[in-house]
Amino acid sequence: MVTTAERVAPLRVKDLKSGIKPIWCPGCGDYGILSSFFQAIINLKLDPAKVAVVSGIGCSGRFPAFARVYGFHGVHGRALPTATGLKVARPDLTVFAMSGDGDAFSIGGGHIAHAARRNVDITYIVMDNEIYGLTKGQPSATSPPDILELSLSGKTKGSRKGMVGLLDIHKVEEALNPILMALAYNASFVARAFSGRPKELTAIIEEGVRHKGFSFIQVMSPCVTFFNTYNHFRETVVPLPEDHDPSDRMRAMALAMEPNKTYVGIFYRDETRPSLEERLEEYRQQLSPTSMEELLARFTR
Amino acid sequence: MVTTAERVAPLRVKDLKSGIKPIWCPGCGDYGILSSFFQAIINLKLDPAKVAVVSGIGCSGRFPAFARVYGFHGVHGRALPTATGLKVARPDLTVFAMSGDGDAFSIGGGHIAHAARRNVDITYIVMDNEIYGLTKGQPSATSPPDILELSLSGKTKGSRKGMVGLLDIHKVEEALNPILMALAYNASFVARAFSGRPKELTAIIEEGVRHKGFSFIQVMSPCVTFFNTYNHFRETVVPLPEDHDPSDRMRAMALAMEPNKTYVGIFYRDETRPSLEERLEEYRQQLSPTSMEELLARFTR
Amino acid sequence: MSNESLVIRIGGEAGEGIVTIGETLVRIAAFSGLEVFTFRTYPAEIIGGQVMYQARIGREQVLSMGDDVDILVAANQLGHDEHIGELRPGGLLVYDSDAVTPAEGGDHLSYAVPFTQLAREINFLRGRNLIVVGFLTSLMGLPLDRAEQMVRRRLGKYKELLPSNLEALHKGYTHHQEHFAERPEFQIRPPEDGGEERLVMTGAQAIALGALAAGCRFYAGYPITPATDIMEFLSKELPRMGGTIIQAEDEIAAVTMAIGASFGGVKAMTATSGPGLALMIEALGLASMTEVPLVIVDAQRAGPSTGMPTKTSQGDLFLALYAGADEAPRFVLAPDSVEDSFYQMINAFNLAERFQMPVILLSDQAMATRVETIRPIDLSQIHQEKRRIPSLDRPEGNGYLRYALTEDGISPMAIPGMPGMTYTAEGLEHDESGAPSYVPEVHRAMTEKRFRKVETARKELHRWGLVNRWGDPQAEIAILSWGSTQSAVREAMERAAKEGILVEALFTKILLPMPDYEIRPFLEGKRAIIVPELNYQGMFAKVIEHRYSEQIIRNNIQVYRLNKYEGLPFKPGEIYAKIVEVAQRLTAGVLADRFLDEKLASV
Amino acid sequence: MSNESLVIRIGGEAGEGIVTIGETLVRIAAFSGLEVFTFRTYPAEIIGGQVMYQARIGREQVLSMGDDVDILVAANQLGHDEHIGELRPGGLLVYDSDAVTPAEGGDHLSYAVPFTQLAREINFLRGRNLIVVGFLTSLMGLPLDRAEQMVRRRLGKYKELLPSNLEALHKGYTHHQEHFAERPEFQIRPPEDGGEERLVMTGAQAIALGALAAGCRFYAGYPITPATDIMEFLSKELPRMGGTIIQAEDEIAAVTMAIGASFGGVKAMTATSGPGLALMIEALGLASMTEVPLVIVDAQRAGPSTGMPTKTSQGDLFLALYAGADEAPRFVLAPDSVEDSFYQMINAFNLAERFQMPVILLSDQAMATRVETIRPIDLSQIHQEKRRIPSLDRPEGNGYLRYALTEDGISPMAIPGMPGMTYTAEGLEHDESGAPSYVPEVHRAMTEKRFRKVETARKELHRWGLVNRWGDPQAEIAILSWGSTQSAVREAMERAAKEGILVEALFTKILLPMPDYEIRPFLEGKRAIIVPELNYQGMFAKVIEHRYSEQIIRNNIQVYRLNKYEGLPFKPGEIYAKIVEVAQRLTAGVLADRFLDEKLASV
Ligand SMILES: Cc1ncc(C[n+]2csc(CCOP(=O)(O)OP(=O)(O)O)c2C)c(N)n1
Ligand SMILES: Cc1ncc(C[n+]2csc(CCOP(=O)(O)OP(=O)(O)O)c2C)c(N)n1
Ligand code: SF4
Ligand code: SF4
Ligand SMILES: [Mg+2]
Ligand SMILES: [Mg+2]
Repeated sequence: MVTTAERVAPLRVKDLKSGIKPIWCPGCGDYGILSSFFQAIINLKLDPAKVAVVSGIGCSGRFPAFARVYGFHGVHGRALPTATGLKVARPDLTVFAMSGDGDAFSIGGGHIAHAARRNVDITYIVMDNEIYGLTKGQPSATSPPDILELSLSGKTKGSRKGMVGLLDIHKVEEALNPILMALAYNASFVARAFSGRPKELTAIIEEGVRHKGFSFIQVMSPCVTFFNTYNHFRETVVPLPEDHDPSDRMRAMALAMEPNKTYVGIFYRDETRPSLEERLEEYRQQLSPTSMEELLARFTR
Repeated sequence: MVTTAERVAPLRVKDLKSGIKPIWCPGCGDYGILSSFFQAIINLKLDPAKVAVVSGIGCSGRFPAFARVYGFHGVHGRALPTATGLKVARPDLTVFAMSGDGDAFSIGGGHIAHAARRNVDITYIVMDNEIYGLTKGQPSATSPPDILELSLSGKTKGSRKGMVGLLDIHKVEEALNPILMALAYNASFVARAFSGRPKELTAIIEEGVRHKGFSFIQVMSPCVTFFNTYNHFRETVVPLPEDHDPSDRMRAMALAMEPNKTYVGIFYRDETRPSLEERLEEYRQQLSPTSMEELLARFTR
Repeated sequence: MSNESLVIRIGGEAGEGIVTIGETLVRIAAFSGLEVFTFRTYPAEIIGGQVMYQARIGREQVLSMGDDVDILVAANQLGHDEHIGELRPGGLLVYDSDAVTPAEGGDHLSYAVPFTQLAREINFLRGRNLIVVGFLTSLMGLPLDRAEQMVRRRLGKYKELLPSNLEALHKGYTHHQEHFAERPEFQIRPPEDGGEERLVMTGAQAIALGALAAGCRFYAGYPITPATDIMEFLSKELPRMGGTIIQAEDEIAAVTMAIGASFGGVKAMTATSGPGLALMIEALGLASMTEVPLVIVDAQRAGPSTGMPTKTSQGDLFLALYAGADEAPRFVLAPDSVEDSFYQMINAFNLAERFQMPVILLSDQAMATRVETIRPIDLSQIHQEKRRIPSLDRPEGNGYLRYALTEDGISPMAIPGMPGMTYTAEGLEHDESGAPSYVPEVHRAMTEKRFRKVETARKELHRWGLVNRWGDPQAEIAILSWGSTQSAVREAMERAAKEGILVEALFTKILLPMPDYEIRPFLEGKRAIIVPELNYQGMFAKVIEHRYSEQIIRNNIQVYRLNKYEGLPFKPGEIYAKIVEVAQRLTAGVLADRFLDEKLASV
Repeated sequence: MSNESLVIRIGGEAGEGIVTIGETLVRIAAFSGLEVFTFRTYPAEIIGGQVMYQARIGREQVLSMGDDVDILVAANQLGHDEHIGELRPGGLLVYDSDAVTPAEGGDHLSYAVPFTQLAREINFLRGRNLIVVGFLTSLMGLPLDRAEQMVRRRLGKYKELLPSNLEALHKGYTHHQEHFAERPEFQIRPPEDGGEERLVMTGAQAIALGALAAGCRFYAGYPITPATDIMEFLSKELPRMGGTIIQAEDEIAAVTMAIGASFGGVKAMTATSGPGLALMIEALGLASMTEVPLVIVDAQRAGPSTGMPTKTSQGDLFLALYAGADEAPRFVLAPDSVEDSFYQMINAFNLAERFQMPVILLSDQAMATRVETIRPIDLSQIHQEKRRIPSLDRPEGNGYLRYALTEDGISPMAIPGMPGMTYTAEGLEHDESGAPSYVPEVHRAMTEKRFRKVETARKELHRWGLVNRWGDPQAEIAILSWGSTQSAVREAMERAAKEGILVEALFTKILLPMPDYEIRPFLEGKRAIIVPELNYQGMFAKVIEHRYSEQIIRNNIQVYRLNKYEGLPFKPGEIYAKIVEVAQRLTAGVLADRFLDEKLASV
């Protein structure tokens, strides 16, 4: 018999591991996100049976299988709508959505604006390695245009393994700025973290979960195999200025646009907006309830 | 015989009409866009046989059939990628893409960021009526949340014909800010116009065509049948401040976020970025040409 | 003496209230105890343009929209010109003498009525529609009090408008009484007792009500003609039933939202038309693989591509049956009437829940938009299938196996929130626990498991009420078909029966898996099968020809395809003509080119 | 005496160079004049994990990957454990004695080789792979100079690495020479003359080269295993040929970009796998409706849903044949070898251009990733179909009719830029000019026009070289199949022939429309058909059973489905076993359950 006692005892990380060994490469940034995720669940004292993680496809998409929570490993690019359906149907659950940068900003790029304008209470973690990992190294919309040169210069070792032709021609395109985009969508919580800084990352995930609304978290998570940006981020990652007021969206945008700096921290947060589920519930309350009998009667002659 | 002489004579609007009568409702804002489009072609002295208009689905999507240029009436939400393929394959053509707000920001919402980061030389006109016209009045991502109240209050007469249930529940969601989004995507030309002000609209279309890169033009184009916003826009539309410097992206964003004002004009323009086609050509030039014979030889033992 | 049924058609400019006239008249008839069945067209223009509204009104159940028109009401010149050819000899033309100049001659009666002028007389121009309704009420011998009641009902809370509206109704009614004689051939008397209990609704409403009755509490959809009516209806009622509706940003979002909700334990659906279903195919495979219950309604329309959104078709059958990346089992249902749409929605949800699989329900533009009178619904008879969930008291240490390999293929499914049952619904191939696995034996076993559910279902099909068979079991001529063709087929068969041509018909409401247990015995003794379908390729005919080829060929049964691809439903006469042709061929011993009609067979 | 062919398999940890060893060895063999055919597996892990690389090397054309393994090279313990069972009795196990403890016993030879230590001896640990290659070169009797040449070629411009690499190669070569005797049963001698002219490439490369040879100058794609190799290859070469490649943001963008480019007059394609093809179905219908030429390659993989991306399948056949909103005609091609992939790509583009229609070409994971030696390609023999364009000198006043109703269904298509020919490619139903029209007769005529193109094509099929038929025309046993099963079938048939069992096979490279003109005569005189397929449902078998049911039943032909759904290609032995079983049944007079094997028939 599975007793509820199991859930009352304080959770340990090992209780949260599913027993399936991650297929990620040794050193992959995604391990850091998994650990911080575990830690955040523990710190937040969540009941794992009331947590659900929905993912898309990619190295990142493998995430849910490794955690002993409810998981849904869906199709490429649709983590957000799947998680939206789940959260709206089951507001009692704590729902995460997980994407890679390809999953989030390319094939799934159309969904973020809508999750943001609905303000559905989901914590959306984009595990951004600036590359397509699982499909072995094509550039993504967040890859720097000079990704091939960067790789060949050895700064970001490993990338020579990638798709050289596609990486080369990638220079004709520019990279997107996900934080700026999330701010333009008016997401009510916008943050960035670095998987190489686990404490901050854990704290930001916790804040994202606490935030009642759509939390967009971009986590820079180096792909050691195809685009090893650890050194780069160790050099460029800095916390947001101390005086940054996260209710100031214009300032947040300005910070998001600053070149050569990878700010981490909470760019923006608006706690005043009700979440989609709250609004839907309010909407239902305002209506007079009905029944099948009543509905059918309306059609009866 | 069709002679080239036909093309040398100065064009008149009637030369540009296809002969197919628009199916739009009398008074629809889209007529204004069609007229300004004709006028822009004339002013720019374009050869109609070298102009192509690609559209999605919606009232707006019917656009190409009414003009005597090459047209492509594709599927819902895919005007941009279709136009991108066309422009890249045929850089000699002047390519327009046309969408409604549903076509552009809902089903097609994932494509704008990518057209922008590629900076493909397309003039993208979003005929934004803040409603789904063709499908008879569902709210769109740019509809105000209180669209049902607005309609019932009679300010925007006609909307009572829409889908009342969907318009009502729309209040749980917020509207998107397309100009801000386009700026966040770093589109190299971002402008707004109002179909009720034809001269400005024509001028902006002309500027959009002249701009060598991705031109995003949001045209407020009232749907007289389902959400008649003529009065609203006549009151709120104002030109951008005279001192606005279109190279100032931060300022453009601030203006895009100003409430209760519908600025029209060119928010942003960056003429320094080469277009996708230019970059692709440059890329090709930098490579050594090859032939089938040479390629096969590489595989020969 | 009254007629058994009458066909009335109203033609004119959209926005002029043609549809309102029709809908009001139909409801007056229905609420008087008559049976109705409607058909309408949509203009190409967004507003304006020509429309026609046709209603068949009968004393007994009305089977179809009928063939010829008994009464044509022309509100404008085009309304006259476009439809006069379909007025039957001896029929009646009623036209607005202020707007229409009727053609000379013609083997029919004509009433010139100055509707517009009558409206002017009462200083209520917008009242013209009700004047027409009043006129027709009298003409057709419908009870005035019912008409008044209907006007009241339609105005609802706008009580201040009542006097002027009633005046308009009476104006028309009296005008007929005073200027025209009573003509029994254009009358249809409601039964004295007010008729049996009936509901009056469209196919889209029947689908929405069926979903609610089945326990659906989540809907996500993206607008598309002709499926939007379902969403609009549910947007009002689902929240009142405690459920949720979301207008998604596209069809892929809509279907994945429904999958997410269903994974969460809430019965969920989406509805769309062909182009949207095409976009949902990837997610359909996901539901198949993760074994999440899902209901997708497809109100088919004419295509390909955007095609003709307001025209009907049965051309999505192959898409529904066969589309998927690799092999993604599903069920496909197709109601054959408005009434049946209600019940098949319940089957759809029950099949989805029982087998944890996606179910596609195929309706079509004509059936979703038409109004029909249907028999009362006994809610107490409706069964709501419960999801099979794992038992909470399983032996300690025994991990929960979400995808346990069971005999019937169905594995108990935990709902998030259940303690100790966490698992990942996995879109990769997986072992019993749900862990990704690419082991050849696992893929083989799981493929067989997923298909085993279909076989389990096949064994249970007879319990689900999925076949509609009628006519003379001794008949040598059979009609085998699906979906909305039923109405025209039924009526054509009645005509044939009157001529002494025996026909038996079978409509299956389940297309995947096929109900062999019904079709095999049905085919015994038949010499010819007619398969009427609203598509070019004869999709259902191909399914039949393949699945029952052995029986068909051994018994030398001739298969006659009857394909219409004009965007319009069948008329009974078209089916009837085919029955007659086949009967003559059988007598004369002339055979059909059974399988390889080169023109039609494209695979 | 040398063997006719040898199967060598290398098993070990990915990233340890297993694939590099295999690819190098294969190229040494091929460049020495031998023929090769490879097969490999992919690990579940992103890096690391177990892989195996298998090469069949022969003196004559190698038909398939073979059954049993002659030489197993185990680089680590798992590499030994997982594969030792497939080593044939009398085979040879070569293992790294520093890493592997072989199982006791077993009916095979074992060579313990301290590869890791040898590498240490030359102070070049990363040279271990080349030591293995050197060892195998000697073992198999391959020419050392060819091996040296290959090392040079592979290093390319990194000349400074040459000495150490060559040292490693020699180290392995010498180690074999010094410690082991020459064993002819593991040798395969290249032909003295260096063999005939051959090309060595993967299926993906053949597809990409075929596209370029056909004149394709635009590619848009979204990464997906196993189709990405095509895109990666083209990303390097298409720009050098003056063409364009775009990595799109998703599959819908990819296919609509290709449609846009093709509308602009440039031959365009995309490539994907099942999940991506599912997303492209709406746009496929658009190409059908607007009549824009389009080529889509689908490298099939195991599903449903994300499934097993690195495993093979033939399960997208129904998706390719039947998926579309309403009726969207298309062509479906399926090459049956790496070599054929090149030629069918040319057919694909030519069909697309000639008929202004979408063409789907079905390859699969196994065929796209394997390396084969193929015959030289004579570019001068390759025909590039030109698009039919309207004549510029048409009589004044005669408007250009983009969708003119012609006899063969094909209407001249203007290219943007042509003066006086402006038209709109219309996704709504349209009249001849392209203007939207919902008139019933127009829809009927246009539907027939679109399908008429398929019928025109059907009449021309014999000119396109779309059927591969071999074996004994007198045989009573037939094999009918498609795609990559060809290799195993061909080899199984050779074995059967040796045993005196006569079999004839037909592989069609066109699946829509079916080449009746070939298949009907082929079926004459046959008593049994075996249909081997890599899917559960027997998709092609269903197509065959339906289309030729009359002939099959009248002639009492038995249809035997042979379905494998494990993510792996057929082995010749599996096909051979079925041939033997069928031959025995025929002799014994035991019949197959032809059509209605309940387990397999799911429609
Ligand atoms: C519809 C579809 N298209 C393409 C793919 C192939 N695919 C798998 S993962 C992936 C992208 C991986 O990149 P990203 O989202 O950045 O995740 P990462 O692997 O880097 O974590 C792609 C294109 C797929 N599985 N499904
Ligand atoms: C795949 C697909 N989904 C849905 C539809 C139905 N549809 C046609 S137009 C339209 C939206 C119209 O709104 P908008 O894009 O704003 O254009 P408007 O009519 O307002 O100009 C929709 C949902 C479709 N044609 N195809
Ligand atoms: S390929 Fe990159 S992203 Fe994927 S697991 Fe390896 S290191 Fe991580
Ligand atoms: S419905 Fe609205 S957008 Fe469409 S044509 Fe009419 S007024 Fe214009
Ligand atoms: Mg990534
Ligand atoms: Mg709109």
